[in-house]
Amino acid sequence: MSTASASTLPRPSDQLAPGQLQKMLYDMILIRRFEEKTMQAYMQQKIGGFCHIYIGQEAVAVGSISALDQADPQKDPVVGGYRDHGFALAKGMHPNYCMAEMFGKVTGCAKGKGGSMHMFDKDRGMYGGHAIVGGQCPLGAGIAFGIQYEEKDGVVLCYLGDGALNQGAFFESMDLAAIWNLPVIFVLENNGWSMGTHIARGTAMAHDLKAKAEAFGMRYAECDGLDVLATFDCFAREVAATRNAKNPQWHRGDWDKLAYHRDGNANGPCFINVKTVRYQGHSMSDPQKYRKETGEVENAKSRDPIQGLVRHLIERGLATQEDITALDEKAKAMAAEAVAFAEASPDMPASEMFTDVYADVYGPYIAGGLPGIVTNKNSGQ
Amino acid sequence: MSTASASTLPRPSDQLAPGQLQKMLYDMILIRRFEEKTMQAYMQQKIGGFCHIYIGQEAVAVGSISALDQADPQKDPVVGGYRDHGFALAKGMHPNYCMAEMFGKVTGCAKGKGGSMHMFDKDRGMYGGHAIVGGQCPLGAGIAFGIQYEEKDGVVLCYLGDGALNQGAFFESMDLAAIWNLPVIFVLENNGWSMGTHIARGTAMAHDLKAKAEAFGMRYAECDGLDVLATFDCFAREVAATRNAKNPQWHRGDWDKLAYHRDGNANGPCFINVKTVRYQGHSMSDPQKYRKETGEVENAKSRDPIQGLVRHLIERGLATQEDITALDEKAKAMAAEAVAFAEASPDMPASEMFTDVYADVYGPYIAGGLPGIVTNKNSGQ
Amino acid sequence: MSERKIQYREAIREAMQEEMRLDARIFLMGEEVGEYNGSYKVSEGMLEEFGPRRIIDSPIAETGFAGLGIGAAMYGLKPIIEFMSWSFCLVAADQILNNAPKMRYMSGGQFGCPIVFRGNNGAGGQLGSTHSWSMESMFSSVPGLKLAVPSTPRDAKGLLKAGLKGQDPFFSLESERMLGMGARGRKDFSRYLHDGDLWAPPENDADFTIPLGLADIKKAGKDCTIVTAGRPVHFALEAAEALEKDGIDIEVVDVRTWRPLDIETIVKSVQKTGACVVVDQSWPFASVGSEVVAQIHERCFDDLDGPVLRVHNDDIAAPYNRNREQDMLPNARKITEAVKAALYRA
Amino acid sequence: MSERKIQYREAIREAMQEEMRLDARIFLMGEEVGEYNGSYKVSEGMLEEFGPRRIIDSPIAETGFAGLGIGAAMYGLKPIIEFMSWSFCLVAADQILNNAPKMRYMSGGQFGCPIVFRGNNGAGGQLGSTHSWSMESMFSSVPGLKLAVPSTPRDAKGLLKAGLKGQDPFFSLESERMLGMGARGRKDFSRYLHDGDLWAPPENDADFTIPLGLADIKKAGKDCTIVTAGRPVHFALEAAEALEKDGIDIEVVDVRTWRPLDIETIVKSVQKTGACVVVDQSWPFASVGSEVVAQIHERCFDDLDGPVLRVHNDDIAAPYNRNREQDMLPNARKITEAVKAALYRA
Ligand SMILES: Cc1ncc(C[n+]2csc(CCOP(=O)(O)OP(=O)(O)O)c2C)c(N)n1
Ligand SMILES: Cc1ncc(C[n+]2csc(CCOP(=O)(O)OP(=O)(O)O)c2C)c(N)n1
Ligand SMILES: [Mg+2]
Ligand SMILES: [Mg+2]
Repeated sequence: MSTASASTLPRPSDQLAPGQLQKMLYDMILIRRFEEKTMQAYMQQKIGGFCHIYIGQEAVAVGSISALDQADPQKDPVVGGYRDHGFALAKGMHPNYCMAEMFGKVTGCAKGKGGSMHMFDKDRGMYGGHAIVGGQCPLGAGIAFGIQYEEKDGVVLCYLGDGALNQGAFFESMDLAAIWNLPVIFVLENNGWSMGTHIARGTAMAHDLKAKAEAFGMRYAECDGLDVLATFDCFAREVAATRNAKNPQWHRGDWDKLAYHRDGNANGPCFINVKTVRYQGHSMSDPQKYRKETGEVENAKSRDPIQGLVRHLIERGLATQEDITALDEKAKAMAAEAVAFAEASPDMPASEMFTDVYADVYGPYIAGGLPGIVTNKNSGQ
Repeated sequence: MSTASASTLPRPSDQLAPGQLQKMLYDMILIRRFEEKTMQAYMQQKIGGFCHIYIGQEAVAVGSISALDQADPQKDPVVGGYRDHGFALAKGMHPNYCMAEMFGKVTGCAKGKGGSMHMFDKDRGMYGGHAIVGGQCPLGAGIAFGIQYEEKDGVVLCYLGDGALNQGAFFESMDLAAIWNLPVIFVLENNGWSMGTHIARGTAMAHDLKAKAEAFGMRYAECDGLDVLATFDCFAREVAATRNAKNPQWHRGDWDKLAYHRDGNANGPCFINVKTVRYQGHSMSDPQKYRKETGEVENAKSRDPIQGLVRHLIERGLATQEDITALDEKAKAMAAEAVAFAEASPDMPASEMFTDVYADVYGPYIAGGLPGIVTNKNSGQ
Repeated sequence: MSERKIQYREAIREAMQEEMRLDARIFLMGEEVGEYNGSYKVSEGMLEEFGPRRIIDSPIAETGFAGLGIGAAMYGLKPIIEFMSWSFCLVAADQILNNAPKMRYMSGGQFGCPIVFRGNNGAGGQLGSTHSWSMESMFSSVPGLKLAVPSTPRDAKGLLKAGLKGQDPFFSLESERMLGMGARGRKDFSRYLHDGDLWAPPENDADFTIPLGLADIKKAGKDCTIVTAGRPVHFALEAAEALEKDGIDIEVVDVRTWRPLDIETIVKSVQKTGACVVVDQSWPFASVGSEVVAQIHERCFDDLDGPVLRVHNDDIAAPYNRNREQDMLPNARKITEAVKAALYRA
Repeated sequence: MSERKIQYREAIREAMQEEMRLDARIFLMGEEVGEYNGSYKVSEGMLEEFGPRRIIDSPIAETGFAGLGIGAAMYGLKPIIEFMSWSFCLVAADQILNNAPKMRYMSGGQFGCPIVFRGNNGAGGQLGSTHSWSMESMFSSVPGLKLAVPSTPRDAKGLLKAGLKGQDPFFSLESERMLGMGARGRKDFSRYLHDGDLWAPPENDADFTIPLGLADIKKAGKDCTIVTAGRPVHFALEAAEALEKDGIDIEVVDVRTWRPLDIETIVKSVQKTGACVVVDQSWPFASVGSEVVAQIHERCFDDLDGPVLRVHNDDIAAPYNRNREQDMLPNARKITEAVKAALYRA
């Protein structure tokens, strides 16, 4: 069931036009430049809370999301954890809304209510960054359930970190996706660390994660997450093999023969192990003492995903150095503009504190208080 | 790592003396006769709540527990789910305490506070029946953790039903047992049904559960749970291979090489799939419409675990028909005596309501109330 | 008006069926809801009517399927997630408390979470401590959700239909002990509910709903207010009969939803009677009962002749023993005593 | 008396170290507690001292390792289970609420559950709605557990040591916002705590504990009682300074443990002052705050000149925005207003 023999197949990325490849490069550079600005703003205390930087993992978000339907961003939704700037931007969220959110501004994607870990963009099919480790997995299965229920042909990408591999929520979601054959891909952003814990200390079978998929009879694939084209190739194939997954239990019948007697070629969910490296610490406050000696970041930088695609484009004459400089300038400008936009935007106002709690008008809470309880004088106006 | 080639090895059960075999037969008959009385008492409304009958699965409890240390019942603890009369009795709990508990009597193992689903016997190493599906799995890992921490050589049997296979708690416990190499055996009492749901409908890879163990690099074994000697053989081997499991993380070092570089022959945890059949409904109130046509119970009865061992003993001249009748009479008498004891015992008294909430004396709760709250006049005296 | 015979379980079923016929986005998911026809027969016949796409048997994976429901609700469906018992929802606590009620706020209003969680709540069936939770106190403390504890077939139906038509996460805490109530018609109810059979939902009125946040006076009276919800409503009505004999006329306010709480109706009643007892089937500490006392204390400070008293579950894990479990629960005897104490007639 | 400089985090660490030296059955387990030296440096150096057998880094599997701790406690060990934040414990809710506090009762007293769960509690770090839980209201409603919310290094140490010496499940709700408090000695505390440096645990006294269930008067006063615990104690002391200027002398009662609650001390204080404000960092509805009001209402019905008022977190999910998050929290300004309102001086 795996794609071990993938290297012998034609590569979907060979079909990409130069413009498409340059778009992928731009998307990666944009994330990098955006994150550089994020770090700066965090140091200046313009951003607060927990803030997890995506640098190093750009090829994961861009390689995978480039394999989704490009015409209709709502068709193939994504959802993930708290390290979410990367896939939010790759999915098409405007950098301004992303940065403004981190600045706590009302112009942010969640009006300043969510922050760095909670990027949402409904129009773009971005179902949020979610901050409880593993908590997004059932959501990913549920969005896929919705697609299947309505007999649409979308595919959901559900991102998770290697730390989430040990959460009950992950396993339960794998089981539900498998028994109902939901159109979801669980995308493991395997950077080898959950905070300071090496994957081998927390995850049994860390050296052979295929076993986690096989436990549910689910398709497994893996790819080099520092290589955006390899990542794209892997996702292009697996997305196609996930679309239109049909629920075997919609037909009542011989339960004994269920699921595992499914046609081996039928489309269904998948677990993809994308091997990547985070260049930065876990979050902005992590001194990273634990990996001083591993040298993994230095190794990875010598195979930097952005540099890799630049080389590919130049070597094959698909872009000139000038093209690339122009893309970088544009990305830098977008990132700078995002900061300027965020700076200039108004703070989340007190009047927003009590909105979005309920859809329907709701008793005393709208007015901001219960009897006998002193609340902020400004609220609820 | 599996025991697929087990059939070529010498059978541990060949070493059992006639007296030991007769003891196993007696233990199974006792469970059967006890459960018959349980059903009767439930119909007479002397037992209330949820009540899950063990008939059909006797060989699982007896075959597995016979493979534990027989000299010191506290050395090898057991813990499990709510279908717990079987392994409580097999572990040596006196039938009187078990029946009295179900009658809600103060002479019951938990003074009438626990009921059918919560059989506890500390002296016998019986760590309880637990009524939340899967909730016992972390407890099993924790008891094993305790044994390892104190560098004792006990082994824990943690029983679970096939319905628990899909609970996050099960998976998380498997992971912890694997990474810390805990001396625990997860005993799947696989009767193929969780209430009215066939295992193939809820559990991906139901046809090949080895994959669930392999997902954690854990040893896997399976056996015929209608055959008490086959079950004993399987557990005798696996218990031995679980004893003295050592924690690889007690030595700080090269995390990259952890766990999966463990000596393949080292002792460690195990997952055992015991295939069995429950003759009765899920609980006393289950009309079992869902398996009218499967014929599985009739099939199983033709291979009844008790009849099977009787035949074995008679054929080999290890017991006479008179011996067996005597054992059955004794079991019947014990079961009848348990009912008589339970009947004659006093109800859980009101004075017990507010005890066992805390170990230490604890404010107003001992006296049974908060100010302004009217509680039962009898309580707390 | 002809007498209707409708069980509490049938009322819940009718609510689901009617709304499912109207709205193709609604589905029902839970353990044994389909092939088994519901472990308590609430969903009996629904698989037959709606098929396996909309009536979905789930494995025992509450975190998985509760969270799946939340994802589906974000996508635009309207899930009904059944917990066989609310006691089993603790394994899914993160999904139902962290994700469902906060999704709208956290996404700045982009994603709502129109989902219904429902199931049996409360002790009384000798199920022991882990199976006897009353969740109203813990859960109604969480902003972003709405929570109902219906006491009659009428309320069960009307509130559930309102929840299904709404856009917010709705928690319906039903009662296993009451599922069969109504089978014998008005015989199953206190005589205070006989007139007009107001315990039964109207027949042939698919539009019938009960707004969330509206308390209901199950019995009017002038001497003492009892504030309660769910199964204890019937204990309160039972107490009312006994107290009537002593010449005490109590008013029973059934709040129906703890969140939102209709404090206005409570306050009006207390201002009228000048005395109050709160009856709540959850543990006393930091409970819906304490909340009602605290709010009355503030709003009716000068109206009360004495303190509001409370009747709760005793502050212990539920014992299995039948008699002791009954002792632990709120019951008519305790309520009667409390009312007398509140009126200084003890 | 020489001034001690000891941080809240160091006080917690000292408690664990001292007890671990005394009792070989105690171990510490949690995410990043070992190699990383604690994500908030609470357990810094403990792996070095006690080794990997007793200081155990766990994967992100809270149900697994919290439940493992409970099994180990049944076996006879004394686990300290650290939640990096209490906000992450909801995925383990079934283990910590269904298993730990009920084991003794359910087994008829055979198996106790001497376990400590501890970690950061409360909002204030701009972490957004899922990471900002204050668990005291939900959890202290559950019988069988004990729950502390320490406000000073002294209390943090003394309460944790008492919890570790006890036989019952003990929940210690610490505060990430306070971990560094005490680094600068008494400068970090209100001047009301300067005399005798009673915010610091005694030096060289390994036997020092603070009994669970004993409230502490952090500041004596005569005009109005403030009942609170944890971080809001400092907001209350801040308010006291402001109010002093207006000639209002408040008494700050730090309950220290919500379960058991020392209602006697509260009642005595309210009887003395005749006015009361409750300050609680959790949501208002069905909260520890409502409980205190309800109990005072009953016990001090004739002692009060006006209703007890409450200051809570606002009834919303925590917003990320820095200013709005501050608005949401209880703070000195709100407390000042509430006291004035309670004294009819608003
Ligand atoms: C249930 C839960 N437990 C703990 C945390 C705290 N926490 C946040 S991120 C993290 C590490 C996760 O690592 P990984 O999944 O590998 O993702 P990465 O940071 O590498 O992207 C931890 C422990 C949490 N958010 N949720
Ligand atoms: C978390 C949880 N969800 C649901 C239930 C209700 N329930 C009790 S037993 C059961 C079926 C379990 O089947 P299985 O694990 O196969 O055990 P068996 O009854 O076959 O022994 C269910 C759904 C529960 N007790 N706990
Ligand atoms: Mg990682
Ligand atoms: Mg089963």
